[in-house]
Amino acid sequence: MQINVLLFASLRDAAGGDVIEIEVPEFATAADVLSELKDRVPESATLLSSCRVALDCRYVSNATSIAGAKEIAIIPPVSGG
Amino acid sequence: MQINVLLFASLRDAAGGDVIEIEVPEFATAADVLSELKDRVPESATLLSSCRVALDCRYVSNATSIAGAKEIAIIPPVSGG
Amino acid sequence: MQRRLPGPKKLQSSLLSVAVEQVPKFSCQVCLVQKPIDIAQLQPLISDHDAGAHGWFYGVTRRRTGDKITASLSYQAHPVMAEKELARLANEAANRFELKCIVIVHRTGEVPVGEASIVIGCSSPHRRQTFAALPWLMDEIKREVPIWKRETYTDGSQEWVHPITEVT
Amino acid sequence: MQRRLPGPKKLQSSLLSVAVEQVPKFSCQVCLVQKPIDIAQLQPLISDHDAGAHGWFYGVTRRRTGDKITASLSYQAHPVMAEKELARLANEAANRFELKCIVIVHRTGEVPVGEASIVIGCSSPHRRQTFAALPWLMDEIKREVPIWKRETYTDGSQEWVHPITEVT
Repeated sequence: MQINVLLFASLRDAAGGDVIEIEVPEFATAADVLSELKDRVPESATLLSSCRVALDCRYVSNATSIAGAKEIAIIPPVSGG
Repeated sequence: MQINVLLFASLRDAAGGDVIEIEVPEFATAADVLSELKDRVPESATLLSSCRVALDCRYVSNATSIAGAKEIAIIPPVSGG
Repeated sequence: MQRRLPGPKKLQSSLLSVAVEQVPKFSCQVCLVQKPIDIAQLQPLISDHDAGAHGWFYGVTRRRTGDKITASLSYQAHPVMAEKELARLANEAANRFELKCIVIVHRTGEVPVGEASIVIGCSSPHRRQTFAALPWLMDEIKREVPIWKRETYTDGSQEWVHPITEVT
Repeated sequence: MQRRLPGPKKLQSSLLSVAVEQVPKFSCQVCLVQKPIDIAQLQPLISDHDAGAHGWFYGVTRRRTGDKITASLSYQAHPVMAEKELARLANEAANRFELKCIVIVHRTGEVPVGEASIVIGCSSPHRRQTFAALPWLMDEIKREVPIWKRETYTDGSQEWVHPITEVT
């Protein structure tokens, strides 16, 4: 299925946009999303290994299913403060 | 010899003034000053055991001679901040 | 501008037998802003007659990092999630350190040298609680809140800062 | 109102072989005041382009101490010695924690509930230094600086506070 994924910071710059549409299996997990993004944005593969996934503004583990999520965001290591 | 000693906080209240004139031996130490004050302000004897002496705005040990000091102050346990 | 959060729900539900007036009360307010943080406006937000200790931390854009000279910083956020995470951390700090009030403001967009990107204020009955809460909050914010910093150096180069951490 | 102190003399004399521009520089300002502490006026005193962390602590008259309700506090000082001790501690903190700037203001006389008796601000390149300096300074000030607090409770009773400590 097709899903939209929100991107931030250097990942957004590398992908050239704040959202990317990707194709994932029907029962995809957060790990599947990261894996597909490594293929689509290969120059960010290393960074993606350090990214977390947030579903509807909550961090989830890589094993979590994305089913039912209204918003999927990739959170690179943060540097606020 | 006669010396003037500065008093503060509850010691000042007990002595009824911010300075007290006391008589001490010629080669008196800080300990001698505290000792004489215990006689002169007996209701503060316990507090005086916890007081430090400052000569010219510096804390000194009880064994220090007061000779040459321009100002002698008794510093009860402090509670600023 | 401020987001006023509900009280400590977890505490309330686990202390049902306690009279309502004995449940600890605190005020938590967090927000993101896109202009200079108005510090004077924040002061009254942490006042409480039973709080003898008020502490503030300001994170300010620094000119020098190692050998490099910073011209400016720019912060990008996932704004909704960032405010949610700030609110979660503020509530956790209030519970953990028995704070009376807490306010956290993070600025996004360009933050020139000498200006604050983050301001945290909190108040507590005694100073130990405030002194423990502020470093804890800064550590957590730098680990959990989806906000990113981009350095622009005086040589014109730019880089996003992504401290490499273990994925949880 | 402010007392600007000389640089770190001890460091300078023990580092004579170091070029002058490498000697750490910092700004220390301390004073006693007899009216409300003007916090807005103090903010610029700790600004420094290489200080990414600014921390402030306010000690505020609290309404409740244990079961007693405080109507007001009054502070008495040995003013000359108190400023000397504050300056000594400020300089020691600046050296010990590598601070860029430090300011300490202590109010004397009556300090009503909700108003600050002491304000300490400091700045440093990174936040760890500021977070370490503030609690250290408060502990030292409460031990060393000749200032005394008198509680006036709502029942009209008054007492000087003299925490019993070992005599050094």
